[in-house]
Amino acid sequence: MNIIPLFIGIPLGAAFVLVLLGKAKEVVSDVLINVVTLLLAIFSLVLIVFLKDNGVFVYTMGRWFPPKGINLVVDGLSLLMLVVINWIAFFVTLYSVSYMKRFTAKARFYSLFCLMIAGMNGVVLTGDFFNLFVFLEIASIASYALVAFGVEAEELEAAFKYMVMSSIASVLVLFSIGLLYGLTGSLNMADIGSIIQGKKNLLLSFSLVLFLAGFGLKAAIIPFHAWLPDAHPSAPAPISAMLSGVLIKALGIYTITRIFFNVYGMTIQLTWVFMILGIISMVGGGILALQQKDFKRLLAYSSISQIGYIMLGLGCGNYWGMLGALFHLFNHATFKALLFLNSGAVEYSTGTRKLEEMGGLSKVMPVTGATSTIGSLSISGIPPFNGFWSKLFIIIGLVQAGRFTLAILTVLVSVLTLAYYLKVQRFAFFGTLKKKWTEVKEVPSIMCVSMIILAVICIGAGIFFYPLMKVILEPAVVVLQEGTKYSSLILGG
Amino acid sequence: MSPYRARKEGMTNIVKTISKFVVPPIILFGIYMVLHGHLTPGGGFPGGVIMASGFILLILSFGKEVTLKKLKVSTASILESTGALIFLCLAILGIPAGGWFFVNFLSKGYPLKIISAGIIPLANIGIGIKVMGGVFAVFFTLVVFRISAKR
Amino acid sequence: MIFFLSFVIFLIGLYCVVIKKNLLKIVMGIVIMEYAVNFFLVSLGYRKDGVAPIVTEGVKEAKFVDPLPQAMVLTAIVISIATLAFIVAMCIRIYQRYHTFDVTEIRKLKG
Amino acid sequence: MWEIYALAFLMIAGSIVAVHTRYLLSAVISLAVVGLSLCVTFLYLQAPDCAITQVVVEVIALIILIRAAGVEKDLLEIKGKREAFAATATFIFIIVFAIFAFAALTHLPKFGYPVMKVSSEYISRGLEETGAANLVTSVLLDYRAYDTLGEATVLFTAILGAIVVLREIGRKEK
Repeated sequence: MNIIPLFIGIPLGAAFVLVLLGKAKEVVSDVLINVVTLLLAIFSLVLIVFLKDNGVFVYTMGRWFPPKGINLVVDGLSLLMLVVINWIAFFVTLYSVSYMKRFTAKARFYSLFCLMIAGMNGVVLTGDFFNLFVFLEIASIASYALVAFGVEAEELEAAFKYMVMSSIASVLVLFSIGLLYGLTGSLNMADIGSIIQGKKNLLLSFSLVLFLAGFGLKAAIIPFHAWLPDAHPSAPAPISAMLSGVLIKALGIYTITRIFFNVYGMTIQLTWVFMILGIISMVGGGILALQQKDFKRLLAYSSISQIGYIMLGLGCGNYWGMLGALFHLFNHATFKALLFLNSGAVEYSTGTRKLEEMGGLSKVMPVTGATSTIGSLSISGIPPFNGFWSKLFIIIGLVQAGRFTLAILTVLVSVLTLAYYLKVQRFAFFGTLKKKWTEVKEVPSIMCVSMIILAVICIGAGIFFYPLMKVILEPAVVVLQEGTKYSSLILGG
Repeated sequence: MSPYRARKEGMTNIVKTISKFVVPPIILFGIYMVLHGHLTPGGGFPGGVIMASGFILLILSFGKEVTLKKLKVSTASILESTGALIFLCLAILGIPAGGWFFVNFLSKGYPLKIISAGIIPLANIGIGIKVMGGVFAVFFTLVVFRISAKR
Repeated sequence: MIFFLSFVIFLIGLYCVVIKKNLLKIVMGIVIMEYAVNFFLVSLGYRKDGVAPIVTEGVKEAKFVDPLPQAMVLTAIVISIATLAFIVAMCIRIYQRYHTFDVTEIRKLKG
Repeated sequence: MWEIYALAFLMIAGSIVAVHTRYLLSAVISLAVVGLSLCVTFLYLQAPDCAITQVVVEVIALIILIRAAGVEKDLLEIKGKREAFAATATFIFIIVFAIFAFAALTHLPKFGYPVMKVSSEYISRGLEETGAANLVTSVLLDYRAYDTLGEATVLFTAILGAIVVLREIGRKEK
């Protein structure tokens, strides 16, 4: 399976080459980056076909078998993340061909973007703790630089806040890895999993707390969320889409899931922790989002709320809950990326992000208006869009686990979500067109194309949710259900 | 008087004279450290930083104009990318040569000699070039920015 | 005991990051935390009466200390200097925009 | 052995000074004291590679930090309003955290007797398998070379990021 290391090799190579191309014409770097992301996206689909028969692939780096060397693991969960990361990245690069014309140093932007993709792919693929840390840092540092890309005062401030929080998170994670190494003498996830299986001492719970704090900071679960509402709106729109849609899931949710389910093994107490964090994020994010007047800030708070849904679903611990959580992860990546791209399109044409200043924009910007309506409806869980099914699955999971109050709360938060997205629609796209916006034009067609494709995915995933579920979601759920059998699977095969 | 020393930019004559003698050995020591990374403590990263710190000493003592004649920032930036590409190519060459990413595909040679350990010295050279270029470029950018911010 | 001492340094760094109001002090807090972690990792690999893990002509069967944490620390040091360079670049840029290092005055964002 | 303890206490003292001193430049210099004592500690812990890297990095970091501190004309620290409540809360949180941590850290193997599950293989077979006499290099560039690729990329990313952040104009004029 020699295509697995290419998920890291290609974007890294492209990043190094793009810096060399800094002086060349813009078209060259535009074409190069789109080819690279398209290639990665196609590779991720190829992997689905290969993985269908095998279940799990292990790739050892440099022929040193674990625990001696580093291994890359592709199983259902990694594959789901790979598909999400690389496809969203492709749409975002397509969009930024036009959008980033407003900024200087486009080639360097693409280079940083490639590094971020490489970092996320590395995090998702690796089977080794220290390697996880290294790629975590690549993705994080690239994202700090991308948040500050416009170098205006607010962007720098937001990026600094993000950077300080995230650096603390990285140090906590490294400390925890050190603790595990001291205890077991190994760095491989599967190996550590087999050593600590069944053991219980204070040291392990301490390292667990450090991991939860560290990755929780990266995922912006509510007690650790302070950086997100500043950082995500300040970034250029394609980056906001990438950060909110993919990065917090690849660095936060995926790592938490992998470590808690597959290395430590879930216990009753841990499911409670997941649920409590999930509820706080879900309700808190929703309430805070309702008060926002800035389009992108509202979307950022809504991301916190939706991350809460995912955590809650994972905390159910049964088939439907986990399926709903993973499906919601997929869906949130598509519609949140779509909505951020919409907000970017509005900003591109009108130059404002304040909801009160907009109005009636769907008359002059029909594509943006229509796609944002689709995005809003699907994030609030209206059938037949995809958000409905994932929320339904989470609610079924909660009911099966016997938590009726939580199920009702979830429905209520869903109504809340609908409320604040209706607010967006009413203020920005419907209503009377203000005089100063009559001259506004629709954004360039290449930006429209990527928004339209994302909107089509939102509808398509809603209608054809069953084949989607069978092909890429069920293998991922199986990985979670296997739990700590992970280590014997990896070390044995 | 040499033309470099006559300039007003930079520090005093004492510093300039001493750094004129010290900079070449520093860079040479950096190269030594890169090449002997697989035998003695050290390696690509510290060696590269030492080489870069030779140039940083030039910036601090002679000012930026003189240093730019020795090493341009664009050259440093190209060096950085090239070094990184060398390392990545060594990694990818492992696939055709040995079947896996990052296989040490060259012969191991006699231990404890300078030409031994397969791709490790080559990788060290790549890292050394990369780190030198990178550290120099970032330091230069920081210095130049500070001056223009005062304006 | 050594582990406790390294953890104390870690906590001092954490305190500095959380309490201090100066951008550069926050940066220094992060640097102190990274020092503490590096110290902790290397001390994890120390063996009593061990020697550095370098094979020379004379000693081939010596009692070497653990090389893996040292390799980890080398990587971690490089990452910390990289982060430091970037973070200082941000600080200088913020200073240029706001003309202060005071966190309480750098408040253009609401909420 | 006692040297390591002495250096550890020196590092604690240095970091407390760095946190509490009013002058930014003295804070930077005390930070350098911490870093250089860490370097000497690495030597006592039989880690010459780390010591070399630490010392070169420390010098560069010192120069960079002094540059940053030199931007401000008067190097005094800004005296923010004392938020007594926040300080107390943080302090209590840190103490609770510390007690928990100290209880947890006793479960680690004793200092000087590591587990060395994987490393014993590196030590016994490293020279013949990789050909590098320096075992740290053999781990760094052969057994775990992929990490080093990541490390080089982190450096590349940070430098690129610094150059991007420091460019003069971010947005083109409309």
